[in-house]
Amino acid sequence: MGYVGIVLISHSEKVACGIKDIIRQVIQDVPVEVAGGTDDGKIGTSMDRISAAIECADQNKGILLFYDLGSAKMNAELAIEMSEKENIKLAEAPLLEGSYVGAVESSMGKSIAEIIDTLNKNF
Amino acid sequence: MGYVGIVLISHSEKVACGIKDIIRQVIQDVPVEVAGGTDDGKIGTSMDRISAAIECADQNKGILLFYDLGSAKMNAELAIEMSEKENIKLAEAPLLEGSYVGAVESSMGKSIAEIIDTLNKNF
Amino acid sequence: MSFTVEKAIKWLEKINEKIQENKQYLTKLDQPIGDGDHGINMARGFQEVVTIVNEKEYDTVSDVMKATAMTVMSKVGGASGPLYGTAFLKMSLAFKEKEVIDDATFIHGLEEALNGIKQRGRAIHGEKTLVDVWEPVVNKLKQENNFQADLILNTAKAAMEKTKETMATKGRAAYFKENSIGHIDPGSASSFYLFEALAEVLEEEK
Amino acid sequence: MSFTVEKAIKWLEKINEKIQENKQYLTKLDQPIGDGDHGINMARGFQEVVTIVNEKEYDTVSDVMKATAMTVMSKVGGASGPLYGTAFLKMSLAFKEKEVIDDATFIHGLEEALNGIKQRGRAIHGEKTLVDVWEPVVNKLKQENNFQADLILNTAKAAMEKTKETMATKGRAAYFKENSIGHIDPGSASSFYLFEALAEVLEEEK
Ligand SMILES: Nc1ncnc2c1ncn2[C@@H]1O[C@H](COP(=O)(O)OP(=O)(O)O)[C@@H](O)[C@H]1O
Ligand SMILES: Nc1ncnc2c1ncn2[C@@H]1O[C@H](COP(=O)(O)OP(=O)(O)O)[C@@H](O)[C@H]1O
Ligand SMILES: [Mg+2]
Ligand SMILES: [Mg+2]
Ligand SMILES: [Mg+2]
Ligand SMILES: [Mg+2]
Repeated sequence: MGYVGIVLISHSEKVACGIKDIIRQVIQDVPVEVAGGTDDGKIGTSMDRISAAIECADQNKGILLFYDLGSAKMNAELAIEMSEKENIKLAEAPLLEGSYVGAVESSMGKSIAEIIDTLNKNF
Repeated sequence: MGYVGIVLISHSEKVACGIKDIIRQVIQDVPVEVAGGTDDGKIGTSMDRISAAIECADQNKGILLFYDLGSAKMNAELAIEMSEKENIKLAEAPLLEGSYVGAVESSMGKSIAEIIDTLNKNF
Repeated sequence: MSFTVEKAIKWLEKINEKIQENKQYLTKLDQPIGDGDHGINMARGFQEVVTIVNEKEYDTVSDVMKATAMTVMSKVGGASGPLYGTAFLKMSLAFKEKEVIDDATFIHGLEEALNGIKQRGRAIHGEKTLVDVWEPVVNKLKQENNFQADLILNTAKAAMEKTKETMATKGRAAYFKENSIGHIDPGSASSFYLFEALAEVLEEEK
Repeated sequence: MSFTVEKAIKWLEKINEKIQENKQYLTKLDQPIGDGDHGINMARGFQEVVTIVNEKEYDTVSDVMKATAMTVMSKVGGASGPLYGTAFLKMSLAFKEKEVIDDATFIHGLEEALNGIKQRGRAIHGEKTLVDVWEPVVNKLKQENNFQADLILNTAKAAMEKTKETMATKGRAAYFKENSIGHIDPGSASSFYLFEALAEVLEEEK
């Protein structure tokens, strides 16, 4: 069995990719996918990018979505509703700080419920 | 009189620049300076980059520093101690979410104490 | 009235016309209390909607609404994408398997759309969002239980203008707190165009 | 003993030698419970320290420590930069205006450095950080109130090895919680080299 996947949803592609870089320095095995910016690379969020990231991050152990500001959350919720997958959850934690914790926890083989629990304790 | 300056300290240059992009879409007047990555552009933080950002962000109304993970905070504190300036404060709020709020508040002419107050209420 | 595929497409085309015409204005509304992209977002989305609904043959209004929802969700970007996307999706569901869409059915569809928007945005009336236009219009229509172009137009317009007086507590404008007062909510303005377009479709019918 | 500019530079050169030799090892220690850059960080920083302290003439040990502090702060990067930087800065301050640095003064300088590290990292003994090596060494030196190479070496070594058994509650390793047990703390290992180098400087004196 794989790891809980992490999806980074930001209004900025640079932010999402940069956070992935920070995580990758520490954690290599956990799937971390980015959904940053709009379809045309501008500041904003895109449901399609989020849906694609969800697909890629899936290792059948659940997927945890982290988002930055307002519309990112709404688009993430839409993408979750549109997806056929189960066990996709939206993390209510700061994007960078939360996803770093989430990725480390995932690398230790934790379940999505355990990770959410840790996040709730930390933030 | 100018605005309270914002300094974004991240382990990743991309993250710091991306957050600045997000803020700049909304707020143009407030000084927002980045201190991302190490001196040689790797993942990490650099006291020198933080010190330089502090210099640039100064409009004599105080400077608020936002950081991401552990060593960023220590380097920020060092930079504050090394600086001759007064009224530099380290914000205890998530980097992206906190600095966005901070920049909007600064644009409304708020003082550094008022901004920290809002951050404490929000995070 | 009976709301047909033809009328639905006409409605969408009129929405798009108004949004393209007022693209700059919508963006300008979004500048002082937001990120200045509402006009750009809406114009990109509805341009694509018009292309899509004219490209294919649609059997039902429900299908037209579904295609609109999917396009808006994908193309608009920003908060208005999932919000309007959800609205059209809810209408599509409300119109499903209806042979004829009479006034009551259409009003029910708009009500479902409003509920969808409120749920998606976790917003209630008075928070300086597009809910502030949708809710009074839907309530008025439910009260009268029939479609009158004037009623829709006037209610939507008054509601949009009223957002100028309120403080935002949802969306990007909420970060500006008291400073958000004195500006019309951009999403309420685009929703006004949506209802203005609807009023015109009804007008033409006469 | 009397700690001179010459000895200070010798000490820094020996620290650097050990760190360059064990660069890979330090980085390897930082991989399971960190971001795998401790060797790289320390090697970059101390290489530069050696260059700088040999480039200029220094009148006092305090000045050498100051130059070291500034270089470490600028060049190391990562948590160890501000931590070791603060340590050398505190030593520089403790040695300021001292004509002769005898054992008591040097031990006081190390104690000040320890306090600086603890303050900077908000760490106490037992959190699996370099404090776990500095504190036992400083305590032992204070107890004995003189410098013995063996004592320093053995205390530092045992303390470093003990970090293998503890759980990290500060720094990056803390994210790994229980999983941090079973690994030597990278910062404690580099601190061991620092004290090993000091022991060797003392040894040579005899
Ligand atoms: N949580 C919410 N609930 C309801 N409506 C909202 C919410 N957030 C934003 N809106 C509406 O969306 C409009 C802004 O849309 P737009 O500018 O396209 O998105 P963004 O704010 O992401 O840039 C606002 O004027 C408001 O009417
Ligand atoms: N808050 C802290 N207090 C004391 N020491 C710390 C703290 N955080 C980290 N350290 C020390 O720093 C070492 C890691 O240094 P390094 O790898 O260079 O930095 P980073 O963790 O930023 O990559 C740890 O092994 C630990 O000894
Ligand atoms: Mg906008
Ligand atoms: Mg936007
Ligand atoms: Mg490290
Ligand atoms: Mg590091």
